[in-house]
Amino acid sequence: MDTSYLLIQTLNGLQYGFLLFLVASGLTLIFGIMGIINLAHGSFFMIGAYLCYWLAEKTGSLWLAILLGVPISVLVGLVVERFGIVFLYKRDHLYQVLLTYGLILIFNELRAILWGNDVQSVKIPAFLAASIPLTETQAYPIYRLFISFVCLLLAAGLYVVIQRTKLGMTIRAGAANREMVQALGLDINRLFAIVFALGAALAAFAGMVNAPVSSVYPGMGEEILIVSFVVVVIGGLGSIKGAFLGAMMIGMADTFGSVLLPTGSGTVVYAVMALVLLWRPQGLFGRAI
Amino acid sequence: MTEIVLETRALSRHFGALMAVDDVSIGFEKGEVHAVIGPNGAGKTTLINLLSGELLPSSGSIHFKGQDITRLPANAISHLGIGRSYQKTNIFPRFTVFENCWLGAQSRLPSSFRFFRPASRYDAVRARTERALELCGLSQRAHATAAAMSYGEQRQLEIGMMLATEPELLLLDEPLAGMGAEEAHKVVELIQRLAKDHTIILIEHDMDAVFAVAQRLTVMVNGRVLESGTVEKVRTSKAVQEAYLGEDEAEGEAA
Amino acid sequence: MPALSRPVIALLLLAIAGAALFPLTAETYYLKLMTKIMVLGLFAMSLDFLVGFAGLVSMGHAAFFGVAGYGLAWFANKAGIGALEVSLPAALAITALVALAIGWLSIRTTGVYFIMITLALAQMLFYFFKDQRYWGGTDGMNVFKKPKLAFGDWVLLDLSNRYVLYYTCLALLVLAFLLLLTLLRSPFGRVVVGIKENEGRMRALGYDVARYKLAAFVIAGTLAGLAGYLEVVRSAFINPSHLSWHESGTVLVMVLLGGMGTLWGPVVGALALVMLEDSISSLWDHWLLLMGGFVIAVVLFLPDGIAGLIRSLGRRAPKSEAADD
Amino acid sequence: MNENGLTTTRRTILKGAAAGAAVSFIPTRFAIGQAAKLKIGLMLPFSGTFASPGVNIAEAFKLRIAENGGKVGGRDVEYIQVDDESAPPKAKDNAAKLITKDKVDVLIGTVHSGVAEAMAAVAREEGTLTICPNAGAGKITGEMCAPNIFRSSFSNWQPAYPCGKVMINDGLKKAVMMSWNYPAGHEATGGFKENFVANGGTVVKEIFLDFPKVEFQAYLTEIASIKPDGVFVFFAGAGALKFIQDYAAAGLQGKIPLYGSGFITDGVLKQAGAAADGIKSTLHYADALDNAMNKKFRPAFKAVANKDADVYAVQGYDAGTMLIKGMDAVKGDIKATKALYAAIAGATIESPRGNFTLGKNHNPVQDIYLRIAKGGEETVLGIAHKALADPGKGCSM
Repeated sequence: MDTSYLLIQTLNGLQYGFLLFLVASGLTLIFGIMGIINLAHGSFFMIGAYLCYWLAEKTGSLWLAILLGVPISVLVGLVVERFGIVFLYKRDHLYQVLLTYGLILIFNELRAILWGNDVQSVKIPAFLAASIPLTETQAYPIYRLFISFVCLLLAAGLYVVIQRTKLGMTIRAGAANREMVQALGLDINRLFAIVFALGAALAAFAGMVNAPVSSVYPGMGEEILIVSFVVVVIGGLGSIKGAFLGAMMIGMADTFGSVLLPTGSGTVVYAVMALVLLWRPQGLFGRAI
Repeated sequence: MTEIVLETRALSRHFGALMAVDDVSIGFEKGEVHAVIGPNGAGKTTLINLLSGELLPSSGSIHFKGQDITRLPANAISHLGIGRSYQKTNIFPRFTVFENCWLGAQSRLPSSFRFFRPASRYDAVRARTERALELCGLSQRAHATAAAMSYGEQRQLEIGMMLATEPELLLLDEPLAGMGAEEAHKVVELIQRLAKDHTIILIEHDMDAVFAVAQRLTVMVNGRVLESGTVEKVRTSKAVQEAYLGEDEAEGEAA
Repeated sequence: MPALSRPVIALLLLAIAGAALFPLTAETYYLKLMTKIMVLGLFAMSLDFLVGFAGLVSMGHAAFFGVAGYGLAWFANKAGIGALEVSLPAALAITALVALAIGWLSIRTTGVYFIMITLALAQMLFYFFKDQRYWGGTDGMNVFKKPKLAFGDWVLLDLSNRYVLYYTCLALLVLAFLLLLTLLRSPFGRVVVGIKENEGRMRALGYDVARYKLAAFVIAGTLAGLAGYLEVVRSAFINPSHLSWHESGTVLVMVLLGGMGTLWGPVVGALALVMLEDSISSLWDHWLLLMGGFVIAVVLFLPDGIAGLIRSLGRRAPKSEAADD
Repeated sequence: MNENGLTTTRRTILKGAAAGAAVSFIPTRFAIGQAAKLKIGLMLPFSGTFASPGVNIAEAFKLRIAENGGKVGGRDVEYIQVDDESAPPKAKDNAAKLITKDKVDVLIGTVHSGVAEAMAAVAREEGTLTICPNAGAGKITGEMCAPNIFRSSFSNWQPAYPCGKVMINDGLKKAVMMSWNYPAGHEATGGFKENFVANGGTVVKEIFLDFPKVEFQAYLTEIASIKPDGVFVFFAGAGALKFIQDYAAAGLQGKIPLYGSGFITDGVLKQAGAAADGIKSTLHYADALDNAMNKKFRPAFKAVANKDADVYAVQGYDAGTMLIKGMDAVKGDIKATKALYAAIAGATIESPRGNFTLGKNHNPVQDIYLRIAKGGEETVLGIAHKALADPGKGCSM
């Protein structure tokens, strides 16, 4: 395990962690503020990736694809909230799990109808396509650094929005006590719609920015969904800080787990989760239930 | 001097900066009705939650018949013979009155891990349930669904469920809260009947009821004990008048 | 307690009689289809005991279904033991242990955490079987040797015969129903249902709530194991995807579609879902779109499930008077 | 939705099963010799991760039958399709539905090995003629081989085996092998290793990662530090595409030659583009094969399915040929099983991949081509192994 090998693994772990944070932050926000478990959150990641492939194909540029893709995914988020999630606010978690489970089936088939079932790829823009040579045979792709950088930027932006802006304050208040926010006369429906659309757009953006690396294929949504659940549970439901820490932990655990334990590394992530919950059943930053 | 059955020593509980209960040491005499009074937010309900094991104290200890029960969970404390009722009605809404009390009665079985014999065949539990219904005056309403009953009847059920566990010591958290005069009178009578063979710790705002049943009084303000002792002693105590009747009357003694 | 009103009891007896006579008229395909429905019905009923009565919404119930299935596969393929009286109790015992472990870890949490931790722990088992070549990896295992109950050479139950299997499944389904009914009417059942209604008060009344929840979890898990065992006998095949969260999701749909908190409802849910899937899956390549829409429609418009529907139609009959004393 | 708004009568739901039984009572038309339609069951994935190969196989199979005037052994054809969703838990029931409910005469399927093995088990029990158009699991023509089970594709061992000799011929003695930790991965790398070691090569490292994980970064770094002469991999679909891109991004392209079973580039070559340059792979087909059948097949397939033909389409097409050869020999009488099976087993199949015959275990004995990828295109360098047969380990036929 020489140093450059260690450096590459750490960078890989960070990059996977940042990606997970984008998806998990939306998931934990939607639960924290709206009390909704959204099994279909992984589908937004898939929709983002497919939008990026389709728009990049049409416009020939990744940037345009992302620029157009994000507003579309915000729209998709709003539509799903207004026509599906809105029925769930007063229903208990069993009904939420089942309704969003139905949504997964619908999203998978819509993808098959709109974009088919083939594996697609998205070109990495030329100036980011190179790799930084670390040793004679080891190099680290610049685009992966770009993803980490963009995700970090977004995480910081999210932090600022949540901590510094008026919207952020209402979001934090909503997470703490939804009834009180409603009692104070704030338009709770607008807040829910914004939060859900924000969550959906974050997951979709993660799908878009990662598409050139992960390529675009059926079933990619469900893979990241389960891991994002683990991240949210570890971090503590409703806590952005928790989601960030959880994402980093799982990013590292999965990367180093698959190196040290090639076969059976699938269980490492869940073992980490089981340990955290043994120590703190409500997660690192979750409110005691 | 009757025997101290339940005792707290320097009991404290804080939520972050708020000192809900601060260094409280009280001895509750066996067979007496000991009322704990004080303004809202004085820490009365927190004290009850500490005594019943629903909350763990930040410091200090609780002793029942000489045994340290500070760390015991609520279900273990219930088995020691300490029953409690709740300020906010805390019943089984979709069950019938009978089923509500049944669960209290059944908890006295050595263990409820009985899988095959139908519950209805446990006559001892049935008897205990019927006695509890008798005591709290809900025998005629046995098959009514709890949620469909009046607020007063639900308060009676609160007490009935607790009595079904045949406790030795009762922790009553504002049993008269929200009750009309006539219903309150019935409950006061019930408390007087229970006082004959139970030790009772009563939290209540209705001073008439307190003076009608209590032998001892403790006044709590901001988590601390202002005054504790016989009803007479507390009534005449300067500190209490000062706290309750405001500054002007007790001007002379300002420290 | 599961209010079994008179009309519902009549319907159930009618259904059991119908199911008993069914093999005389049915073709092999429908005989096997009904066997599958009864196995899935048992699986859904075990989940209803957890979700509908104990209030524990588990999203990993398929883990036990799969573990018992792999247990039978091990006995049949690796140990070469075909004796039912050995492989069944052993498979159920292993499943109970797994349920105890997963239950112990999950019961410490409540609500959403419980849903997610059961989902994650079941996924852990899914990866275990998927990644081990010993268990056949992603291809799973065909199980050709079907268990027999025999004393000496007198074969009591030969499960390779489809009629014997059909009636065994029917008998076990009815027995499981009666078992759960008895449990729910026992002191233990009273506590479990009480915990769902108001956990805090049950603790104050002196019940060690965690131990009862864990016991309910293990009972439900073991029954799911019985269903998993029968599934592998029926289909002679076990695969990691039997433990995937899709299976846990599908069985949850059956419970809701059938009607929570009724025990017999989810069996009807299993029947309805299997018949629906059987009919629409060949209608259109994108039939899953219809299934997704159907699941959402059930959640929104039929929260009490088919059982709720039947009971409300039967409301004209005398209100359920199966009270307790 | 109150209850009187609903028209469902109380009994219908519970009596669904009995009603279901009635449906099956339609008296099956008395099969008069050849006049009745031949019922062909297509059990393929039309949804899920393997939907693309599934659709290609179905389209190519129907194309072949259509080219034969829509007749097989002189009988008209009726297709019954089931979407197996590549979901193993449903495999047995889907197969049983086709065989016992729809009473198909022939079963064509499927892509996913787990589903195919379950399907083959049912077909073996029921004795239905079955042609597997893809799943390469050795068992299907190994321990589970049966007179009525044929395969028109390959065994995982088959395309990979010749690659061992190819690397030796390129003067590469030390190789690293990598694939997913699942049966197909072990069978393919096993085939390569058998040939590579037999010809004096040594496998310095075997890497297996969990299926379908695609975080290759960690392992590519390890390969870079080992600096082997060459790397052999077995990946397919999205995993293959990502591996090619990561291999290039990690700076290994051009430094350490990459070899693979044909699925590393098949179906993902255009998407991979320059990143795939230099990859040598061995497979029983190549898009650029220049033979008459291939030249006729590719445009015909494109016209029907408006997408380019690939190895899956060829395998579906050849399954059609095998069925036609067999049924023509017995003039459409599906009951004459001995003669039918013998006809298929003995036939020479003219295929876009070149002619092939069937081995004792009913798995194709076929040429394996050596191909190289260059600028999104694939050129055929020659035949890596002439008429290679699958050993059919465990098959006692």
